[in-house]
Amino acid sequence: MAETDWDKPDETSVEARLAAEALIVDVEGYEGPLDLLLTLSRTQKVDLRRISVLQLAEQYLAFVDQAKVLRIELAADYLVMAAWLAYLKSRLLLPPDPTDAGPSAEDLAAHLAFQLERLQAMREAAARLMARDQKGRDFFARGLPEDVMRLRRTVWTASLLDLMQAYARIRTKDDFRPYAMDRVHVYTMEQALERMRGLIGYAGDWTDLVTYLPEGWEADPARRRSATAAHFAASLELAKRGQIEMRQGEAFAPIQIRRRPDA
Amino acid sequence: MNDEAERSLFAAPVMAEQERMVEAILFATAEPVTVAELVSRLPLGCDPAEALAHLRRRYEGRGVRVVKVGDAWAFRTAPDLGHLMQKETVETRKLSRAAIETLAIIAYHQPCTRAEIEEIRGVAVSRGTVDQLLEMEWIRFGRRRMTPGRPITFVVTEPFLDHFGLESARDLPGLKELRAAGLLDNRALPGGLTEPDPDEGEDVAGQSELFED
Amino acid sequence: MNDEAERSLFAAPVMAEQERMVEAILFATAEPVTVAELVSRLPLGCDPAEALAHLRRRYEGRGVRVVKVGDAWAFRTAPDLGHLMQKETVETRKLSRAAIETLAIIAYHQPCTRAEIEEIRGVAVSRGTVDQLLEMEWIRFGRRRMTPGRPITFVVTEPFLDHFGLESARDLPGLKELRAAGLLDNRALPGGLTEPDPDEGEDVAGQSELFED
Repeated sequence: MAETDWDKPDETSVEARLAAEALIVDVEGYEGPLDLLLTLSRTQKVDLRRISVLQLAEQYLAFVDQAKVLRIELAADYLVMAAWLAYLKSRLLLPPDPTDAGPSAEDLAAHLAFQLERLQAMREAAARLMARDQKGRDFFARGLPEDVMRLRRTVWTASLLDLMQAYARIRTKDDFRPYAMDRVHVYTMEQALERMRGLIGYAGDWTDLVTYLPEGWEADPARRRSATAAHFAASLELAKRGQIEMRQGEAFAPIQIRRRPDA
Repeated sequence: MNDEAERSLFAAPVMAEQERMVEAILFATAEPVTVAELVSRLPLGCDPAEALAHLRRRYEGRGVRVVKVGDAWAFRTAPDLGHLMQKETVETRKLSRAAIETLAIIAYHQPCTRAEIEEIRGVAVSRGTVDQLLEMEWIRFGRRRMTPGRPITFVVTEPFLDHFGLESARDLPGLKELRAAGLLDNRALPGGLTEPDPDEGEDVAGQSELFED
Repeated sequence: MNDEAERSLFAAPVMAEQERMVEAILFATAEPVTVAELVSRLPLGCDPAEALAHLRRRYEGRGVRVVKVGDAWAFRTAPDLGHLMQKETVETRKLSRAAIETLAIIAYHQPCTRAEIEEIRGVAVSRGTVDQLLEMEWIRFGRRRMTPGRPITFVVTEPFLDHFGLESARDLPGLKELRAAGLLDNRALPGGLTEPDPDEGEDVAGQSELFED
């Protein structure tokens, strides 16, 4: 067991100890369990296709044990891999169970070997790719490009139908009376402002806003609504200018205004 | 053989190689390169001036040339191929409503003054609109009116007829036909408006002017 | 003489002239130019593909070369002259080992999902790694896989090919050998034990898609 090895250094060669230490020290440097397994497999010094997965599983489990002894926090995926390898190891060691319908231990081992070989192949491919001549380092593009001038030309178009419709539109437009607002029953804010400006000088005390409505605008509901809105807007304007003050006791209560004492 | 190999270890590269080097440097550098700079970048003992002369000859008559820019050298497109460095994109756009209405009035009422167009459209005609139609060569100036101010008139052109597939402006459908074609409400025309028909327009003189040239 | 002048009014320019034109266009830009773009910029009736073949031969062994990048063509300096260009050398951001491996996996397995990259590397792919490669425009999103979850795939780009001097992704070093060795197969874990792989069982489709675009 790894523990024993660790406790009795005399029993292990210095070389093996150094190797083990290197692994432990580098634990953060591995990019996951597969990366670690690939590194461990190198110690077998054989073609990855002929690697002993059983031996590899033992190496990995020993590594995990050592990490535990050293209280190195191992990420969950390392432990998952350890559990899986322990399972694989037991399957590889036991005679195959004829009633087991699942994949054989040999299949699982072969797949692990494939994964390692594929990772190794991708690492080599990456290295070969990076070793290629690279633009901006080994070969270069034109340093002084002459830009293509882009000319934009607009072609205007219209169809005969457009033309005829346009003409028809012009010749018939007099048939339509443009929409105009009926202004007879509208009291504008400008009018109200003009009117209130003349009256406000007399409003030393709080006065109901409705009393400002002009004659002939109180009775008809439409006219009353328009005049009230205009006077209210005009009051706001005057209040903004600091000429009057406004108040309202509660919602829907009459609105009262008065001249500002200092205005 | 051995001699030569040995010599090349110490001597400058052969001229053909120097030429390649100058070619690559001129190509890749972001600004024109002086001979002094070439000297500093080529291996010791090179003669960039001579390499440049060779390179220059090599590119004579090619699509790009080695040209002198101040006291430096650069590759430039051959002047006769400058047109290849332009890329024209054509964008097709519909005429604005103002332009199409102005055009329609000119087509139906030609020869037609600006004042007449404005009267019919009920709004001022912007200079830009008329200029655009003139530039497109869909309208052109006609004769001046023999009225006070001698205003200039506008008429439609041959390209206009081509574009709209008309043999003459007389082929433009009249209001009756527009109505029959459903382009107009079947509503009585407001009083006073004459049924416009390019053929029987009041301006007989104008019509006769139409295809004069 | 007269005959020729007349002919040239109607026919495409002679091949030597077409070659000059392609030369000028390729020389003018730092980006690879597609044959389609050449067709659109050359006079009607030109054959840029043939002109390119002539041009490529003409520049063989010169200081600059005509190289193919995907469907496009560009002039690039000869790689053996890189040492003259220290001034032009651009310091590229050093890629992490994870980024280099991820890039290689995408290049060799494209189109390739994130899950496949993670399966091959045996670790999660960080977002930053993919983002960096996307930002460098060395990879881009490919089609979605028609598998549950419709995962997005990654493929390498033309700038990637340009950077590594590859004509196409087929020219990746060792691609044939890797494929022959079965190392590019998306082989599933027997029995589907452990390590769930959403793309499992879909490897055949994935491989057939390879290098499609």
